[in-house]
Amino acid sequence: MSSHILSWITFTPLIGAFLVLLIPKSYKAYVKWVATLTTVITGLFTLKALTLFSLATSKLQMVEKVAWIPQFNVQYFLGTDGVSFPMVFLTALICIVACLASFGIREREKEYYFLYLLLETGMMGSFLALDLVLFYVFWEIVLVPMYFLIGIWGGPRKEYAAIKFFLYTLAGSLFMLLGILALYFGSAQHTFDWLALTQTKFDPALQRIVFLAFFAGFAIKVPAFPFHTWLPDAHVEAPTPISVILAAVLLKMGTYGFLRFSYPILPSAAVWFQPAMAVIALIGIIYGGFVSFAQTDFKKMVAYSSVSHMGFVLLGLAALTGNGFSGAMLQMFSHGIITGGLFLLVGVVYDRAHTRDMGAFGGLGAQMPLYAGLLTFFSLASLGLPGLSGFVSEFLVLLGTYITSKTWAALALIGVILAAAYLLTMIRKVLLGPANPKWNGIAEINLREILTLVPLALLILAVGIYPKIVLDYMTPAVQSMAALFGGTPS
Amino acid sequence: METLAFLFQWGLYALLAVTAVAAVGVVTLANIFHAALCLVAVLIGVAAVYAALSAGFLAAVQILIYVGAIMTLVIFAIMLTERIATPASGTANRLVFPAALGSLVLFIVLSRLIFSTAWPLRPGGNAPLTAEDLGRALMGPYALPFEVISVVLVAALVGALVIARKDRP
Amino acid sequence: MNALESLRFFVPEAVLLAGGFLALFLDFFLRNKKWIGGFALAVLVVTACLCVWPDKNSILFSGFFALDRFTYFFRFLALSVVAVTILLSLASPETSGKNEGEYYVLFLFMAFALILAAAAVNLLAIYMAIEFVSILSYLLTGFVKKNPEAKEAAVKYLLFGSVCSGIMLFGMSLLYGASGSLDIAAIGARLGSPAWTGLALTGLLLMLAGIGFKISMAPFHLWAPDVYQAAPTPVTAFLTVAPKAVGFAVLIRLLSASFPALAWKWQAVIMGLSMLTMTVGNLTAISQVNIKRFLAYSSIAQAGYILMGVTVLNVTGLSAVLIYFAVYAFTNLGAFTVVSMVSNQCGNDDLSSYAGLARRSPVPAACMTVFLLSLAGLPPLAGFVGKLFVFSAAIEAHYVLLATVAALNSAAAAYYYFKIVRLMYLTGPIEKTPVASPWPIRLALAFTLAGTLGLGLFPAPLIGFVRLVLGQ
Amino acid sequence: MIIPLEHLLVFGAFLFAAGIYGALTRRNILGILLSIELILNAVNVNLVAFSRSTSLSPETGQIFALFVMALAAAAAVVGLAIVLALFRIRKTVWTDEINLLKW
Amino acid sequence: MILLPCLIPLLPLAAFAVNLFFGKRLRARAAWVSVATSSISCLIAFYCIATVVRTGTMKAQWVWIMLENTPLRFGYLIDPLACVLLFVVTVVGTLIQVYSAGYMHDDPRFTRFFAYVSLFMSAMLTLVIASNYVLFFMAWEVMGLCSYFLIGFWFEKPSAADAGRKAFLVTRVGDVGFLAGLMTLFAVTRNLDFESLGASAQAGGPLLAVAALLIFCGTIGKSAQFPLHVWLPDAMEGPTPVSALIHAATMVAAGVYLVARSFPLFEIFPDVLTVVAITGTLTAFMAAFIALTATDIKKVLAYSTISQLGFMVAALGLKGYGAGTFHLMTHAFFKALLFLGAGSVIHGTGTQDLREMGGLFGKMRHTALTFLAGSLAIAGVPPLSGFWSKDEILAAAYQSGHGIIYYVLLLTAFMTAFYMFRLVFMAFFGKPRSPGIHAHESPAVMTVPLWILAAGAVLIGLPGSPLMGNWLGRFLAGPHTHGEHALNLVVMFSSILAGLGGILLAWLFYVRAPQLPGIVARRASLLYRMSLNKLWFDEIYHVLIVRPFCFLADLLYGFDQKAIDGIVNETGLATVRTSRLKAWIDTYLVDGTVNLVGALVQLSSALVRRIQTGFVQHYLLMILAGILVLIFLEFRP
Repeated sequence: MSSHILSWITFTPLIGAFLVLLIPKSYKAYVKWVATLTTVITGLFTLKALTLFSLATSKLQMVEKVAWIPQFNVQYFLGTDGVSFPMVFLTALICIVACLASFGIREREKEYYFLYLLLETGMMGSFLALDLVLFYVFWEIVLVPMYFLIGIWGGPRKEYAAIKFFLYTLAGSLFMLLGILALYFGSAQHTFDWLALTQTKFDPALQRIVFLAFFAGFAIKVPAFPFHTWLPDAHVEAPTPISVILAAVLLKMGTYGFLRFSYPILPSAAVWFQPAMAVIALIGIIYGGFVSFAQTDFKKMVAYSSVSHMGFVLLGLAALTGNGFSGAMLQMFSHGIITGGLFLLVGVVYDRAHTRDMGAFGGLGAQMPLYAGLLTFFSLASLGLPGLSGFVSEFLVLLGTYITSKTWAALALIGVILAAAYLLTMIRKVLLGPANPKWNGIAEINLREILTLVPLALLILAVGIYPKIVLDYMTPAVQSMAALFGGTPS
Repeated sequence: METLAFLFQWGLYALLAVTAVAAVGVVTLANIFHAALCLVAVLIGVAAVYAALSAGFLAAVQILIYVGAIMTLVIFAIMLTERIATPASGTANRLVFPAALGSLVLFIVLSRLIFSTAWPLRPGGNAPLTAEDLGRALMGPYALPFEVISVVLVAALVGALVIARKDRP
Repeated sequence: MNALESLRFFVPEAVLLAGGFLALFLDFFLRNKKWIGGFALAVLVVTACLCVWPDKNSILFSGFFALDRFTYFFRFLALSVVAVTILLSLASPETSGKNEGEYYVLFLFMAFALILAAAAVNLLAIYMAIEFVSILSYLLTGFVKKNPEAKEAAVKYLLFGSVCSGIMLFGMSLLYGASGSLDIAAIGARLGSPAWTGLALTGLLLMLAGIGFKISMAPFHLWAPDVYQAAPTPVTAFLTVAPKAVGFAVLIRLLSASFPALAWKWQAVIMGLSMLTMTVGNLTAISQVNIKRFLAYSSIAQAGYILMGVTVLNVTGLSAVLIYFAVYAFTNLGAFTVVSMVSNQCGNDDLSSYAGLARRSPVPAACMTVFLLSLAGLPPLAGFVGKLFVFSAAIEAHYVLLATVAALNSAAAAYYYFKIVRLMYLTGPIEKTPVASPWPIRLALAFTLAGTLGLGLFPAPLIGFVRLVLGQ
Repeated sequence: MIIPLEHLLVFGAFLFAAGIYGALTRRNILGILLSIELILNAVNVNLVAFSRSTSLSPETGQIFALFVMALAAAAAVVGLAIVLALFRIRKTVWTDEINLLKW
Repeated sequence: MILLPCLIPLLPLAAFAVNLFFGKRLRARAAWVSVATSSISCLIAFYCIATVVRTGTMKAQWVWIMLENTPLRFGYLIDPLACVLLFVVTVVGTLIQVYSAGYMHDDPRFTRFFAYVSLFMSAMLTLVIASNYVLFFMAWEVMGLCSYFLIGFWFEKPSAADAGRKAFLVTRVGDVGFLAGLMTLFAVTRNLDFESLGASAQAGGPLLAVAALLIFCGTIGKSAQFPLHVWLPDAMEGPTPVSALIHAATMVAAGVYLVARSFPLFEIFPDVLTVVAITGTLTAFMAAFIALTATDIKKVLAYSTISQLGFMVAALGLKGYGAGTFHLMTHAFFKALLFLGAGSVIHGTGTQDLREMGGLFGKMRHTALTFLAGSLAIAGVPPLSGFWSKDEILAAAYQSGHGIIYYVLLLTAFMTAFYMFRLVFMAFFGKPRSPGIHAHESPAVMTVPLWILAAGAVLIGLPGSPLMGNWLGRFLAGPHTHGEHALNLVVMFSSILAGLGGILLAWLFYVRAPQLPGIVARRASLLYRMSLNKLWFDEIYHVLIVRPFCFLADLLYGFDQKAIDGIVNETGLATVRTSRLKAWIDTYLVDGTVNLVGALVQLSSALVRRIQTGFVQHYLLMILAGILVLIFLEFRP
């Protein structure tokens, strides 16, 4: 079993999904438990993989490789390393958490959990696939369940948000497909194998074109500045658990794509694109911050804050330094757990009040003290309070960027202030101030909801206080990546 | 002999001209019945051209099949669907101008092509064929297509029958 | 080979033909016409079994038809498509009735005609086979009694097709005149020199009218939406796949045999038409409200993608065309199977009939979703494999523009495919009763679904087969 | 050949162009069918002319022409049948009145 | 043993956790959890101080993360400077917590309060013993957070909630500068440890000067220096013990501590030091000027704090490393005392407005006496602590050669004495002005800390005074060779004069001739209004920063909605609840396809559709046109 551990991680949810379909109507109540159990088993497999993971090497681990379409050199090629493993872990964790958070879904449960588990397979596969076509397949598999999950169980504008998300990402990924094919035909041995491609030196002109094609795919997913408009809609309309997954995992797929494919395979194009990437990242950071500040919708604010925070990831990438890369990776991880938590919290209050207008709240700190504490905690993590994970990653990104360009780092610092501004304003509006009598009887956050948040909070705290527990997994990969761009590997 | 050839040649040109005029009549005459009659003229003219090109069998088939069978059918259909005394107005649609322009351009393009091409003429031309030659060919190399044609005609007849026959409830 | 020698290789087609006449004969005796459909199915299966893998490519009947692996591929395609169509027809009220017997007979003839067209390597044979297919298509389109729209569509189809084949014939006559031969390979040999560029090109362009009409390539596609909308659903399913397939077969044979020297000219033409076709198809599909018309435009767009493979007429391009056709056949027939179920039940083809289908009958809705996603080219469904190959062909040949336009088109196409998905899943049902699914439909659905999923997950056998067909 | 091949071909081209014109402008469907016959005749003129002058084997052109006639007959039969069926339902043979299907 | 100093911050952290999670069960005992841990920390701190005094610096470090190849080590570094702060923070902190147990007694969120305070203590102590800038910064931020929580402790009051946010944001601006400074420092020296700072900073270079300036930004924010001082007066919205602990004695002094910590870096760049000195002086004067007319008892003290912090910063800028630190220590005691006294007054009278007080001396004897001691200390009356430290600062200024700074500081010292005694006279002397106030003395749990602090305020100056041979200065200067100031009689005399003069003038204005202030205010009305309106800082910031910020945010959001996402979304929001939604989605969904091109696609779709007229001859015409176009394209020259 351990020899195919990655396949188990990837396909356990799929098996679960079909099990869910097979549950007869009379046993409907068990659907959510089967789904939760599936995510937990997937999580256990991930833990098993964690024990197998070696911190000493930057090489691929737990590799599985079987020919899939031999005539086209497409392989079923799974493997993991420091870049992908934290993401796999994050996915497993968030999927369990979001599954628990899904218990509030009452309508069309079977379909919901089927799609949910399908989505998990897609995400896991995307992070583990090392054959470009296989990666593309998983990447696209993610889209379809997402479309339904937003479209069926979403808010008032769900259909619009769902199709917008879908089309945006699809358009981008089609360009990515073209890029993948260009690499295939550009490589001497005609291969989609990630390992072989990283060892191939491509012509700089080809690199640039392919980089742009990949950029279209990944930047939309991130989402980088001009392509971000799907995000607020999708996040706002999606049901809470799906917003959580969107923010925590799906956005990471974009930056993961950069880290996994664009940068190692196309290093010269990455250098060529560096300034543009930095500009896009900075616009994202600052622009996202300002726009978050202007929000009155709670969820939208968190959504836009993602634009800003993901800008830090991009900035870390643009820095092309070891610190930048490790900062970016850590930021991916910590943004996942932090924003995931924030969306859960938004969901908690939305479930009770059925409004997300921050102006309608006020003084919830007195009415829901536990909730207030958790919300404050996650907000503080989001604004980069030291001791919590967001700080470490932002610090590393800034440090990495500073060495590349002082101006970029200085501009990025504006984002740090902005984050404080919009998050504190949110806390001010929602939790502080005179209590709104309208919410007098509002129920305090319940145990299930707390249970979904606590693991995230603990992880945030742990990473914030002792980031090595995560960084150690990333370091070998970071070093080999930095070595590509003239960093000094130790 | 010279004169005969000359007359024959100019006679053929005249035939072509007349046929062409008839063709114009087919597409422009307001009365569909007249147009059909014009088509008969064209078909006969073309048959004459075949004959002039020493394709006598083809000319005969042309007269028999086309003029005899198809045109009868067409005229029958015209009479079924329309009274002959239909008012002459509005038998052409609004596309007259673009269609004329397009056809003209097409004609010019094709003519230019025809004249600018060095056709690979066989020295002395191919010998004229007799009906027997054609018959041998149809039974020989063209056997399968010939058989297929029969299938096509059967299928067409079966289908036409089904479509055209009146429905009995 | 002369006719007698050739007959040995012609057994399947002969059986088909014999089956057709026998069915016509049986029609006089059998009261329950469904038996004739069953008989036709049996004939198709027997024919398929009789097809032998050709060890070598041979030209049959004194140079009219080629019995090569290419033909073999299209034989199977044509037989399967006709078989699925007959399955759909068995359950369709539109095609049931007094004339049902003749209907199946015509389909057996149609299968025969399709195979001939795919095998034709001579202008005369090409014309004859295409015209045969066309005539049968006109008839099948207008087959429904008392449906003014179907009759109207048949008339349009007939007029449009006749003019197109007239134009094609004129082009053929020019080619014949210039080369002195009707054999497409001989034409290629005779017209290879640059001196013949002008004439050969004109001939080709005129012929494109006829072939473009068959494959619904813009601007020769205009008949298609009207006909597809009005024809009986099984016939539409058939028309969107089979005639197109043989049209492509003819186009490929013609371009590679007769015009290899002109590749630099026609590649640009085909590329342009490919982009035009997919764009027109997709753009127009966006605003449709009738499912059949909608799928008609979608199939026009799909033809545009397939043309990408034709543009690059090398091994990748050719395998792209064949693979795309195989997956497209399954997917599109699958979609029409569901359409057929719904319209059998609702009696109309409005998109609104699909509202809330997922609640009414989840299985057909899920199948439809799979088919639509496959049409949109999403992995891991069969359509993705096709897309992958046509994109590969374009990228390999460095046709970046073509690839980009195709990518944008695919994204736009996803929008309208999802319109149906949205209707089925995101809106409430108008009616609660589930749609009926008699056994022929179930069989067709299982067959097409298996193809769509199977070829998507494990495309290797298909690709291997196609490579074999292309002699790689 | 009594007259140059080109002249015959131009005659054929003229019939072709006229046929196209007719197909485009005739309001009556039967008129269009007539025009299509013109087109086919144009083709046949070409074929016969070529079979006399450029064809490698003399019979191909003429036999092709025969096939065209036969298929034209088949098409005409089908066409007239469909037109009659349409006329029975719609009581019209005018093209601009048969546009139930559009857009 | 090596881990012992780690307990100093960890104990209060434990108290924080206990109070946070088990507060409900602890109730009133929560206070004692905090006080106990704090006291133990205090004892450990004393032990450490003793160790340092005997054997020198204590230190230990562990790797936290790797910055590429440079390890970033966290640990503690207890040198004499840290000792001073340890002493101050633990002692004052503990006392204030004891006092709070009384002051906050009836508050419903009593346990929460002590949780926060313990967290604050933990962070502050971490900061004090941190060996490394990053750890320092982390603790610094957590302190800021506690400040935020505690200012907004009574968050139901909008002004408190706003004040907390303001404090956090304004200091955040400075912190970001600090962070940038850290990065600059790291980029240049690859070292963020305090201990080796002096050695690694020797490389010099203009970038390092920038780093120093940026680090100083942190001080400006945290220590409420001009121009980021605006948050501190508002911070008085918090409970008074918080004002005493965080916004007077300890946290705000952390900025000064930062400069002192970074002194090896700063002293390389005289220009930077000048900037520091000028900032400090300006702040000191400005705040004193505003304090002259403030009527809220806590606001007066707040401005006084700003002013005194300015003194400390100025001292450091004038190379008065010892003087600044010394003043930090004395100030912690007397300012904590003053705030707690003010708290006692507020507790007793229920008002903060000076104009409503008066004649409290008789009713609140303990409070009044201790308050008076504190006032005398701050006014610089010998031999109280404030006198010694302020005198050292003035001496440093005198010797620095920046004459103007010296005179300004002297003037400020005079103003300090004046406004402090204005406060004393208005509150404790004269007749009660407001009849509704029935003042009463506070309980012992509050007055005992007052007395202890008063003792401190009186005596704590001695270790640094010439009376004890400047022991503190020598202790601090251990590693540094300068900071020695000979006894300067001129300075000492003028300082005493300024202090006494201020007290005298206050007596004249507020006891002897109460009509005088009104007259002066009319005569110098501009000056008066400047002072009264706090130099319009808040208004200016509102116009220059807050409004443009909000405007920009709204603008960009509008841009996002309209330009990037298309006008459609706006319409969408408006029609969300209407039945037109569906139609709207259908019409505009293409927006999704290519967003901006969306409408174009829809349009072209409509256009392309039109080709399909249903009229077969149109189709045929299209074919003809198509073929002709193709032929022309192919045969073009």
